[in-house]
Amino acid sequence: MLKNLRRRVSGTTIAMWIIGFILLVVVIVGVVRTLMIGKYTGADWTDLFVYGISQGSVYALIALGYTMVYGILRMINFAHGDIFMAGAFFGYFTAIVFEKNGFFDSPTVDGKLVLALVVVTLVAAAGAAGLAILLERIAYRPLRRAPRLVPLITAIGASFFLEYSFLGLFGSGIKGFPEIDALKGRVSIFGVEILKTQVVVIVASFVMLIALWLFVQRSKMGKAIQAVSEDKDAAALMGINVDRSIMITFLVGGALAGAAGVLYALLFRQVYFFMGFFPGLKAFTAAVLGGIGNIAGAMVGGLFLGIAESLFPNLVLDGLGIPAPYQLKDALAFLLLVLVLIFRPTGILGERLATKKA
Amino acid sequence: MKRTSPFSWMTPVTTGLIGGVVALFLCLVGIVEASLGRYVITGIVTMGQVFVLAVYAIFAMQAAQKAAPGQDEKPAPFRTLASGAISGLMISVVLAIFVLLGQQIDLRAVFIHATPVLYDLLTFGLGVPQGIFVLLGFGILMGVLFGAMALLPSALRRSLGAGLIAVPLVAVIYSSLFSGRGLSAFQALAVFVVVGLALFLWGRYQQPVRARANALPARQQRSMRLGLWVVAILFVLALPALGTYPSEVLVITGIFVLMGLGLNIVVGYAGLLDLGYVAFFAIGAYVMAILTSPEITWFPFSGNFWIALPFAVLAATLAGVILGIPVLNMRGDYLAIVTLGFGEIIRLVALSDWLKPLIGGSNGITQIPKPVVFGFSFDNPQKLYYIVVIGCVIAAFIATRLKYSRLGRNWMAIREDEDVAQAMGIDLVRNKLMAFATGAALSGLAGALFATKLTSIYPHSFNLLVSINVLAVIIVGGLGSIPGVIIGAVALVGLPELLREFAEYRLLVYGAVLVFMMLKRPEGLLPEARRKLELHELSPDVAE
Amino acid sequence: MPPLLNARDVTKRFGGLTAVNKLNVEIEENAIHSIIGPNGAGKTTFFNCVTGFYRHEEGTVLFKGEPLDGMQPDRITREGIGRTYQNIRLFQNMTVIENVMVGYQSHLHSGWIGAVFHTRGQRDEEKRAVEEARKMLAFVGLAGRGDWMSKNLPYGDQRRLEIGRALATKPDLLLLDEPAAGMNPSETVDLMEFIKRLRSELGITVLLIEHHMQVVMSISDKVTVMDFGEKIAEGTPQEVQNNPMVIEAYLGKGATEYGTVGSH
Amino acid sequence: MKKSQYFVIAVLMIAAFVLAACPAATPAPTTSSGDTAATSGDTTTSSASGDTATSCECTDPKGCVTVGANDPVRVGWMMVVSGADATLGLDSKFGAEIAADDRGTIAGHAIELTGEDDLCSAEGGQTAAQKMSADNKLTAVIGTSCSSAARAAIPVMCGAGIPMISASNTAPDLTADDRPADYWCYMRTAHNDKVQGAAMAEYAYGAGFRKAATVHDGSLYADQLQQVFADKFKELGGEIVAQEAVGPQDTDMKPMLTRVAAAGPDFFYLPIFVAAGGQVVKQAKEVPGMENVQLAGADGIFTADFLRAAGDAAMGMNHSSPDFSLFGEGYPALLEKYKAKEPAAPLSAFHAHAYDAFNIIANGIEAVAQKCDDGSLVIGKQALRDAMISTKDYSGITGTLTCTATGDCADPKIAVYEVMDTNPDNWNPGANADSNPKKIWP
Repeated sequence: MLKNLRRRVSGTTIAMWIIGFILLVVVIVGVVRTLMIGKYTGADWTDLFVYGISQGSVYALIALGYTMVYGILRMINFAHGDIFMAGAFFGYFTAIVFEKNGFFDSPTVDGKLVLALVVVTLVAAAGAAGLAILLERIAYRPLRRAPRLVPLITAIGASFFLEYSFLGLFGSGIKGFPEIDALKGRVSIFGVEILKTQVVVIVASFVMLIALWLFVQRSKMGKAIQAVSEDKDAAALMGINVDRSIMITFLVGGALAGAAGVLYALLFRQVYFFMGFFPGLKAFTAAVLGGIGNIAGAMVGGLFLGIAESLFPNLVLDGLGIPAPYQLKDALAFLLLVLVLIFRPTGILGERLATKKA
Repeated sequence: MKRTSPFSWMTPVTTGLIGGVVALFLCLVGIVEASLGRYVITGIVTMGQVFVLAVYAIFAMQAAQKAAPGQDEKPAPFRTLASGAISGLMISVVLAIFVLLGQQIDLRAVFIHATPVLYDLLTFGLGVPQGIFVLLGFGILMGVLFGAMALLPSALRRSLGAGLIAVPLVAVIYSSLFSGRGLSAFQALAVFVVVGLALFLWGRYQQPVRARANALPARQQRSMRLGLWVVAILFVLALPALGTYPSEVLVITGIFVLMGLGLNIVVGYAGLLDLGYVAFFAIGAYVMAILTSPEITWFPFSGNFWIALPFAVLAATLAGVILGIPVLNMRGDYLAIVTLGFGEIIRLVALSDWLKPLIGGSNGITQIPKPVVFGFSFDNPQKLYYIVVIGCVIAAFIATRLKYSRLGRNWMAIREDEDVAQAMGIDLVRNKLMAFATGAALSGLAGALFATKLTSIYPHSFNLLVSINVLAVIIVGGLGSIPGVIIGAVALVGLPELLREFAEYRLLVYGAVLVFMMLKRPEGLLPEARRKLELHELSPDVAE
Repeated sequence: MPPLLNARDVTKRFGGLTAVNKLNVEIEENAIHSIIGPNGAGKTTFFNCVTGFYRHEEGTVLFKGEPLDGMQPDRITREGIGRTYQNIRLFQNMTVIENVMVGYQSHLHSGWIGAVFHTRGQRDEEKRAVEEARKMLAFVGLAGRGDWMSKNLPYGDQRRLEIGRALATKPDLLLLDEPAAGMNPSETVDLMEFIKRLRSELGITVLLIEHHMQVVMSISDKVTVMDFGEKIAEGTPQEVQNNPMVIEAYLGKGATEYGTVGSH
Repeated sequence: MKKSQYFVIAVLMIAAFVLAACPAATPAPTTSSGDTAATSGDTTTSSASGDTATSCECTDPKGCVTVGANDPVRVGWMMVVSGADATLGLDSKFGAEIAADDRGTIAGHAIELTGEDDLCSAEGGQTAAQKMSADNKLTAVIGTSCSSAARAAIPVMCGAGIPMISASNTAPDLTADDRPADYWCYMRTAHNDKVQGAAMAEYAYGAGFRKAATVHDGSLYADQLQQVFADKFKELGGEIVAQEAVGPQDTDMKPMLTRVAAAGPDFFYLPIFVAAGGQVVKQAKEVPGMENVQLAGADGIFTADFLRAAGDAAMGMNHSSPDFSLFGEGYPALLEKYKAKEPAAPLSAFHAHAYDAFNIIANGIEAVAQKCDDGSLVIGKQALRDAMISTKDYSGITGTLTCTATGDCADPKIAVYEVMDTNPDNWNPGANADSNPKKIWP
């Protein structure tokens, strides 16, 4: 019996499970001890949770671009975070025009404000989408058939290029996104006090996610994109224009990233050339966490990551007696990623890729 | 190069417009203005002007070449020259529009480099109406001039072009390496003539020389090859004579070669995309620091470099195994993101307040001693270079031996088709772990050398960029190829160090070069022989 | 004597689809056993269950009397089961001889140290491996092609190489997935001879998936017929040919589907 | 085709080396280096005052820099101008450039600024130093930007005898009394963390705060500053209830702030930079329990730009900073010129420190340079360093500067300011007693 077991389960698998188990125990001990100390009130935890959701919904928007491009080209588009940054810049320059003309002055939400925000978002989305398409056309399309790592390096190169172009063009300083008086303070929803900007960000994100979902599932173009993701050659045989589908993918992904840039700027009010790098990385993590290639997965992964970053350092590390836990929030996020992938190797919702196995 | 599609006058116009946008971009990004102070030829031409000229040259020549008839057709000098002129004019038009716009509205609110200095440069210091006309005329002139190059026979054209490119390049490397300024007019001319002539002669006599060498008896060929090897080795050993700064660059390049060789085993041989390679580099460096720095008092043992070295390598290897086990069951890009995560975890933990009492947190670990052998201290880059070279030789030896062994074949099989490899009885995790651990060991070695070179280490030195750089090195060099790693490291680590002139723009140029290189030579600079075959068959369109 | 391979009630489902349903197959030692059936009948899925690439939900596969269920594919290969693929899967960018040597690798033992220091044991072993691989290439008729890049081989030779690579693992049971696909009549005749030689010269038991009826009927000792994941008939070629259920499953289909490459 | 490309590269490299190997071919005859001169420099003719000297032999134990008759005086900068910390280095770099423009000439020679990126890292600092130390025409260097880069760069620069003066290094060990011997050539115009951190602690305790919390961003600067503050505050009798840390690129600070709030401080010290600092201040107003905690930053965020990043939330916040009321009259003009280079307002006070650093170098050169008959200058390396480090009561932009024996040159007067107006356009510290932000201590 034991001999059979040994033949069946390799040593490394056992080691993997042991590592996973130890990590899990550490996490649980941390959580239990934190809760036993009881330093934080229920309201604190709720707040942390809401902070996580708003951060996570931005991650989700960026992650969608990653996941769509990955789904269709099997390529990690490293420059996607910088498309997001570009969107924030376009949004910023539009927003200061509105600010100068008094669109943001009213103390309550009015038509002018909504109009301005919508225009700002649209400009950012259009600009970012344009840039994404340009990138695809110049840097990625000629490499469609090259080995997998080549486009990855191109994407990394493009990422540097974009970051430092923006540094050169617009300067190194941090641009403060205009403050909108009507969005200051908190509002109570279901008895939970939430910042107004967070409400805007969360609602806008969900609207866009649903729109994307409908686009991919219902529209003809969306179905074509799905077909190309499944099998480029077969799709081409079915009369689908592959180049066009890929272009649309970049367009949609870029537009979402651009919009995310505006939401991010709204939430954190800072725009600068390096702002895309880390959120981009996080978004990619979120995409993998949720199951790469899977649109719903990107949403879930983004939210999960946002919440984990906001909640877990306090919840896990505090109890373990680790000082300054928020310094380690990224480490913890990646640790969770490892844990999730050990127990669920294809992400929370599973990947949606055409596996070309025998 | 030949175009079969019929000629259209729109082609030079669009080419010129694209060129104009590129020129405008270079101006607005600030690189032109910033290098106005850098003389290529002292007192005559600055780097900033060279940038603008280069745009005219490249796009005018391209336009002219597109207009040039094919080999079998009648030459059409007018069409060629006119195309060049049109494209040159278009570049000027774009710049002129920008200048005129700049007079009307304050572009600086958005573009910080839209300064009066720039307008002055573009209008030749003549102010708006006159300067614009001069600019347009200049464009036509440049267009005709560079367009004319398309009319020259190709061998001559290539030599001329190489000579022209050589002047600024040599000037930059020269001034950077030896902290001089630009070349003198005479030197510039000399460089131009020498490079142009050399290339011309090479093109002419390459075949006969080679034929003669091949016709030699086998024995003489062998001794010739041996002689070349001896020369190469002597060359490598003599390099530090260039001075401390070039040696410093060589040491850095060497450390990247070492890491590249290691990562090449992981990515190039076994096909495992590892984006967190810096983790082992960090572990090697930190173990070296902990074992040797007198600053660390909690550790009961404080030895010298040579005692610490094996422990640093061992620790990195061990970390490779421990980190490898949970992740190596994952496929493809899951592996990429998880390893990336590990790299970040190591850095963040090293930085954390949590371990600060042990390894210094943001304060790092300082006072790491230099290696000493019998009282001889390797205390400057010129000496340290030799230790790094020995490390690289050992690494290259290990990599070559492994490549042509059972293990190497297994890795290649895994890279080619994981499922089938498994069906051939290959224990995937075990074999992958071997690759991972070997790579980690070499990275740990590089880290230990890095720590002793710097004498102080900080968590910030071990960021994601290092992993990305190493990956770029091996891919630009040619995945799986050992000479490729060296060329890649020289191209992506060594040269950028030399081109520090561009300071603020280094990463901008780096990014552009990565993209350009991948588009032009996706198989890398010096690809593994079989990979080259594979790629060119796969996509003839990217091959030259 | 117990059968070499004994599959009992093997069931494999993909979501709602049952690809293999309570399949029972016994393969006698030294037999040439064929599985036939229309495309999508679950033949290759069954292969994948036997070789460990899929985990069947129910049932058990006994090899030499021991269960294989849940074992990793590499482990199963080392137990003595080799296979080829329906759509040839060579290591395309490795040379012909390297392909075979990869097959042979589980019979080599030198590791990292041996490779780096070229120990005596390692050198002898490598020499042996090259010799064995040469022998194997000669056996499958690829002598002298060792240094070709395997993707540059003509189609028929690629099939041979794939079989050679599987043989290099020294299997007791060889699973061939449509070896005759894409071959012309004379190549097919060669193949039949070759399969017989596998048994007579190497003593290997062969399990075959094939659409080419001439091959199946002339070399098989026993034929299992599958349709919709179930076994619908089994017996000698004659028995099967006359079975009305088989005729029903095949009528009008068999010939047209010949040569199409399905995938999962 | 491929082969020829390698060939071209090879030819280029060789051409560069050949040019290097025969420096005699270069027209400039002024390549004589101090090192060789120093070893054979046993001549006795030396003059104490450079101005009247007619003899130009180098007698300096560390060698000399010779500036040709028509050559400019070369001064270097070593700052981070790329990557995430680029803003820090560019700020100082602009300061140095403006100082050079304002000065126009040094000892009658034009000024040439050359620079290297220190990448804000040890390896970047070392490479930059190796490169700059090989430049035998370089008189002195302003830099580095980051203390980690400094630790790797200083031994190299000192080995070459080139004085270094930093505008933004703040780590105490760089100018500590027991600093390594090979730090001899190093000094700084930025404030030692020991001075600034302690000043803030004294102010906070004096103002009645007893429970303080701190945060740093993992940078050497912030980490040391908050530690000095915490130690001093405890020494005075206060309590440190939390010491937190974030990443410099983090944006969502609310979770961290929730933690701080739970510890119940009445004073929160955040000596971090603009991006993260802006987020912390802005979000502190949004986290329950933090609304009434007194926030305080250091000179890393004492800029108008910070008001843009933090918005109205910055109201009432305290800052420690060099005392602007002691700033030289030239500061408004400096700001004007700064805006011509970078339209956004300065990111910190480091440009002013760099301005002073440049002038300390320039003054030092003018004091020690020997003018030769042919119009060239000979500058002794040790002499220049000694002249710089003996700077006394120099009235610079950032106050009255006097260097200590270990190279701390900053005016040690630290003031604490309070933000009275969050409009960045009204940011005008030290203009008069009531200008915003308002000086409240000492």
